[in-house]
Amino acid sequence: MSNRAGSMQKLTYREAVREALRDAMRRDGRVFLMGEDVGRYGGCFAVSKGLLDEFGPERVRDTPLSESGFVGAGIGAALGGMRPIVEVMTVNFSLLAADQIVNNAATYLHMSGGLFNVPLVIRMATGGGRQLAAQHSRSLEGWYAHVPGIRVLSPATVEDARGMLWTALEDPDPVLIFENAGLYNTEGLVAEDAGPVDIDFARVRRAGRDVTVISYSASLIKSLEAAEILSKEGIEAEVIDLRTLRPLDEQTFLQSVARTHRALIVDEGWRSGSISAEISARIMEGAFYELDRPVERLCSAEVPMPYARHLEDAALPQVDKIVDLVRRMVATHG
Amino acid sequence: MSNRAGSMQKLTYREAVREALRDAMRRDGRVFLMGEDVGRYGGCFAVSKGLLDEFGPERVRDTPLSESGFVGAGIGAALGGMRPIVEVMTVNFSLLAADQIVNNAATYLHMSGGLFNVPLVIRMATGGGRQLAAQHSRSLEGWYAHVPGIRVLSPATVEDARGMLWTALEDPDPVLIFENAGLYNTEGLVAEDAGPVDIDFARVRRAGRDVTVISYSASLIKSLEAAEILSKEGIEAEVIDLRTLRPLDEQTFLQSVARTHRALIVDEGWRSGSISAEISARIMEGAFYELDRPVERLCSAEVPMPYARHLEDAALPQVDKIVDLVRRMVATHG
Amino acid sequence: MKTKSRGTKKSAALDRDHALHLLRSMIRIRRLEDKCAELYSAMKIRGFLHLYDGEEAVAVGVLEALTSEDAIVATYREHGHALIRGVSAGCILAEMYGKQEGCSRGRGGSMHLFDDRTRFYGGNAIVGGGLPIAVGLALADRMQNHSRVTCCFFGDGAVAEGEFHESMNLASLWKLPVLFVCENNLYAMGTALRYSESVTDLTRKAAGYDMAAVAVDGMDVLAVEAAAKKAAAAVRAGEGPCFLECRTYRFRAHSMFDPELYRTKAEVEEWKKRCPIETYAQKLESDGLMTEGDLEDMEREIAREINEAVAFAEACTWEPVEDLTRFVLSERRTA
Amino acid sequence: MKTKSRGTKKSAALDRDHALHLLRSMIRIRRLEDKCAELYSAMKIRGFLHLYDGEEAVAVGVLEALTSEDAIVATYREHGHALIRGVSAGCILAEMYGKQEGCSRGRGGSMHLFDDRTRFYGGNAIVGGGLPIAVGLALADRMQNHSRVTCCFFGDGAVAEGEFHESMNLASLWKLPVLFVCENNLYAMGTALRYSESVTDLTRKAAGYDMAAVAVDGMDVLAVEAAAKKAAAAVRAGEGPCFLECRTYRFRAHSMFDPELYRTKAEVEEWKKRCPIETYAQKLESDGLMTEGDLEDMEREIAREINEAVAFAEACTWEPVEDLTRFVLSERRTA
Ligand SMILES: Cc1ncc(C[n+]2csc(CCOP(=O)(O)OP(=O)(O)O)c2C)c(N)n1
Ligand SMILES: Cc1ncc(C[n+]2csc(CCOP(=O)(O)OP(=O)(O)O)c2C)c(N)n1
Ligand SMILES: [Mg+2]
Ligand SMILES: [Mg+2]
Repeated sequence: MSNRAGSMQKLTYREAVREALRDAMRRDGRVFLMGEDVGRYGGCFAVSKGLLDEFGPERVRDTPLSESGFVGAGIGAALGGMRPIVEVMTVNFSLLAADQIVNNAATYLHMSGGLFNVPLVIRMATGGGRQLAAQHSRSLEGWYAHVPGIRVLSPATVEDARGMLWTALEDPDPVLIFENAGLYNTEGLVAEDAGPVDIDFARVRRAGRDVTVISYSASLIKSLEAAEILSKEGIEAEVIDLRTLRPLDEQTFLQSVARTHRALIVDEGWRSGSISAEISARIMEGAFYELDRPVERLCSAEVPMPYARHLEDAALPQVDKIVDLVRRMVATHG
Repeated sequence: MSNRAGSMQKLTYREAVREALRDAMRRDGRVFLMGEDVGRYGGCFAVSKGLLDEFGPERVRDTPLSESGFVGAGIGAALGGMRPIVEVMTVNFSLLAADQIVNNAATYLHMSGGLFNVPLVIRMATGGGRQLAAQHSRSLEGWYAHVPGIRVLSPATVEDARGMLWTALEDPDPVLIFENAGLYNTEGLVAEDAGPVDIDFARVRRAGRDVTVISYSASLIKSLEAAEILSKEGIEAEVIDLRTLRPLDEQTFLQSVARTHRALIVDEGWRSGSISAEISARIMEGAFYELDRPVERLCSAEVPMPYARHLEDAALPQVDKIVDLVRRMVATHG
Repeated sequence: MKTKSRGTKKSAALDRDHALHLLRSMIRIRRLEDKCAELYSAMKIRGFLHLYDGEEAVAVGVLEALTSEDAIVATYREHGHALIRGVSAGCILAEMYGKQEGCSRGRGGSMHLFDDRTRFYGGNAIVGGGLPIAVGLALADRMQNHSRVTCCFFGDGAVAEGEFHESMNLASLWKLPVLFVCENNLYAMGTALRYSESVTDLTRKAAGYDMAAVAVDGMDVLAVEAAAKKAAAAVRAGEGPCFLECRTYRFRAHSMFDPELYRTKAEVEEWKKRCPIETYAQKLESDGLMTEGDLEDMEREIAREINEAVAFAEACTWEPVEDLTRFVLSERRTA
Repeated sequence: MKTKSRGTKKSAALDRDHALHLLRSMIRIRRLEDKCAELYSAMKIRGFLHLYDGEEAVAVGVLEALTSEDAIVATYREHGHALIRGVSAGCILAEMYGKQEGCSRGRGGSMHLFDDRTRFYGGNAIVGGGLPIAVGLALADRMQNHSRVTCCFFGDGAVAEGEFHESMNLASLWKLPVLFVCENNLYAMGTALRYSESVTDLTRKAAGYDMAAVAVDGMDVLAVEAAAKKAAAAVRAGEGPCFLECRTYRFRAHSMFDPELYRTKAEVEEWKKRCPIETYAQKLESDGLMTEGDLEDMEREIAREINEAVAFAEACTWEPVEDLTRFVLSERRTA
């Protein structure tokens, strides 16, 4: 774990990921980054800018547009002794590699009865809110979290953006890291000598007694903002950052619900069959008798994302909607 | 709707699908079937056996192994005025076509602001239980049900296997039909002149007062078996067949839960983030105050499916597990 | 839109008309997109914006080879294709504004222009994603005995995708009327062709599918037009699909976010000397087919068109938020 | 497993040894699979079972070209490859029984044989799914300066998949040490090659990737061995990947469920005349390298091996049901 005594630096989420990548490649000769435009272009979100100069084209490897091919090659390279980090530009294009992720990466260990593990990290950008329309605005991290055999991480904070990659690279199994593109410019303080962070536990990002708001990634930031507003009205929301969507740490949110007796899940994924449904079901199963009222969900509208700003805003969870919903939840009593 | 006065015939689920295909192609010159081995081989599950002789290779079209290519071609053919039925052998291989299904079929209407609809039907076999191991035993229909812009059907009965295709072909939007391979040999009575069936509503397959068992596809058959056993013990389970997984008809199960006050969901999908989670969440949201005790779920174990029979049996929902769980649910009281 | 008979008449007057028509088409695209860039800076247009500067001869030349019955499948770099196909500049701009009078009701934006009247099937933002759809449109035509062509545009980057391979094979295997038009601008975002393809002569790819293939100078509108007409005629005649590679270059960045680290200014300047508009305008002048006054008239007329389009887009309205969930599924349930 | 030096010695004694070794290998596969078919009927083996009858010369010939350091990626029709690579018949059968002493602990079954000791990476049941993995294994070797070869087997049906295209391009672009071995048995389930490929000479596909390619008679083990050795040597020498097409035929149905409606008995009989085992045995006899007695000894020895394997599989144990969720993720958390 990182030495918290060291001095702190301010980084953007983007810089944190870049530092994590640089650090990993310096630390371990087996680590390399591979994906579309990670090298000469500098990364489609400028995340890997500068890394080609430092590590050269073998280790910062531009690929052709062949999502299935290079994700599969990542699996093979991991089997062959390397520690590949495969970047799929965005989760939308990962659908072209879904076969490799679900049919191969997630099954190799099990099908081989434990003989072959796949120490592969796949990073992808996710999320909507930038007016990129239906084919470029999906939040499918919850969807991938349905699949046994992989870990699914979703860093919301700069600290996690910095530390999760390290932990993921130490893991013997495939890890998917979803970076919400809307977070790349957010800033945070991180230790100069930041190390790995745990990827097993959710975290209470804000303590509160009246309601538990469970969220992750960009929606976590909105939830924290909403909590500040609610606090001024005397409503104290406990805000939980799931961090890891698979395997899910249910203890953290179940314990919180046992204290607050109310829960709201905020999720940028579409509602039906989302990770929000799973959390609601887990609360049903693990804290039913603690509930003062039904668990609520605030998710994206069930539409392929529209381009127009006002429609996209309406489709996504927003701070004001969280505030309204919590107000109503606290006002009514079961 | 079909004329129920006509005489009935006994059909297997396989024959019902075949009759539905034959019927559709006779009825409408725009309908054709396309997929791997649908023609000369007779269909990998012998579903389309004989159709090549009747309709010729243009309308019963064998494709190369190119899931993305021929599913996309189905979208194009639908846009171009045809009524294609694309068969993807099994849902496992549909991951290679996930991009076309999710990024194109599901978005065309919306992205084009209503200009272009895609009247495409995609059929796939789904399910485990035949010792086919991790890459051939998935139940991903609930996963696809996460995606707005498509309909997801899951016929459990021979009647639905016969009728849903007709309704799906009349629908202007993409419809995915999941046929559980374990059901192909089941038998049932269907009207000789069977017509379309509704695809909007779930159905109570067995009435009961003590607990609502919500299921679909192969798990429905197991649930009905369990209900018979329980009935001998004086426990009357109401068994609901979801039939359509997207859009979900929640009224039928919410009304049932309002009567029985207990609910169990039986689902062959992996538990986390499955359709079972969505149903639990909907009951939380729509019938919380009706519940005597928490909703339970019986799903597949969260493992890539093992080959060995005893392990696979242990991984899947089974009649005895349903019986046990319902017994416990009825014994304890909230 | 052009009628089929036009190309067969050979009088000098018509030749001049046609010559100027090609120039006008290219300039219309350029000016519309100059305006788009400006409106992007003014934050009237948002999201991704991919401009076609330098590549205009491709869309203009190829579309000359199509009839109004033919179908088109394009990419996210498709403003020019939509415009020349007959979608008004106003509807295109309104779309990028996100207004409901936009050609896709404001739901698609720059990357997803659609038009049913002209069989313009988008506007696809998944690289390679349009190719199988083009195959299917052609299959539908074949099965319905229409003698129509489906023309599919895609970039050099798409050639590496599995969907390219599957689509080329299907189209050739089934002898479908698809005209595959590869807009080879030498880069896929920042990845030069030599870093993405083991064989950079893309016409050699077609041999693996037994498909006719031809490469043409994509900076020369007349050459593109001639090659496309020949290819489309063969496709229409039932000779099977054809692969047309147009060798071109994009003068601007990939999108509005691209710092262009991957190529030199000198390289861009070198290519700009081959600007399809300038070189062609010079040729027309030196061939005596056009005067300086003609060009000025043309620019004035186009400026008016664009200004009117902006005014139209500005005046258009926002779709009510209540309609958010429309067009997820169709409103009528029968196909 | 063979050692690298073997091939270089040329004495007559060794030639005979090697000649008989090839025959023995092919017969071992055949007899093992005859037994599998029998056990399938006896319901000892379940699920899908894809047999390799008629294709034995391919696995045997190609594997002669590999060293124990090389890696192998195969398909669901891989019993022969596993056996010749060095997985014991007992462990293979135990796997198909679903026993925990099986090479994949009974979790994979017939389609998913694995062996870490011999770098046998499966056993992949998604057509085409193994190709990108082979590319990655080769990339890892390249990056770690191992001069090893990754050999990837796949069928003619896989050639139509997008993953074939992407993998061929990546391997050639990056000059990776992959030996692509296409087992062209003319059918993908019931779909004859002419219905799935616009170009049925599959070596022509390789040209589109600038990859060396050669076709060989897959019914002739010596021809396969020679071609594979040449190809593997070039790959090992750093000349980039190579595509080896082995033209063969499967004598049995695709799987145990296939009624074989798509081909005639006469066609199968015609091919059976070219049985790689019988023709080669005859050749050895007429060349005086083998007597009838040799063959009988060999068959007896193999029968014993198979019988012992069955006894082993029968005696193996079931994994406790409590272990169901093991091997979903690794037990140790550090890679
Ligand atoms: C499947 C997929 N992968 C990645 C992207 C991101 N992306 C958008 S455009 C582009 C480059 C495409 O290059 P090319 O096909 O040559 O077309 P051009 O932009 O040069 O016209 C990339 C990588 C995408 N849209 N789709
Ligand atoms: C992606 C995918 N699609 C379909 C299948 C079903 N399937 C299994 S084997 C097979 C035929 C493959 O033919 P080929 O590649 O020639 O290999 P062969 O069986 O002849 O050895 C098919 C279609 C599959 N396993 N994977
Ligand atoms: Mg390009
Ligand atoms: Mg084959």
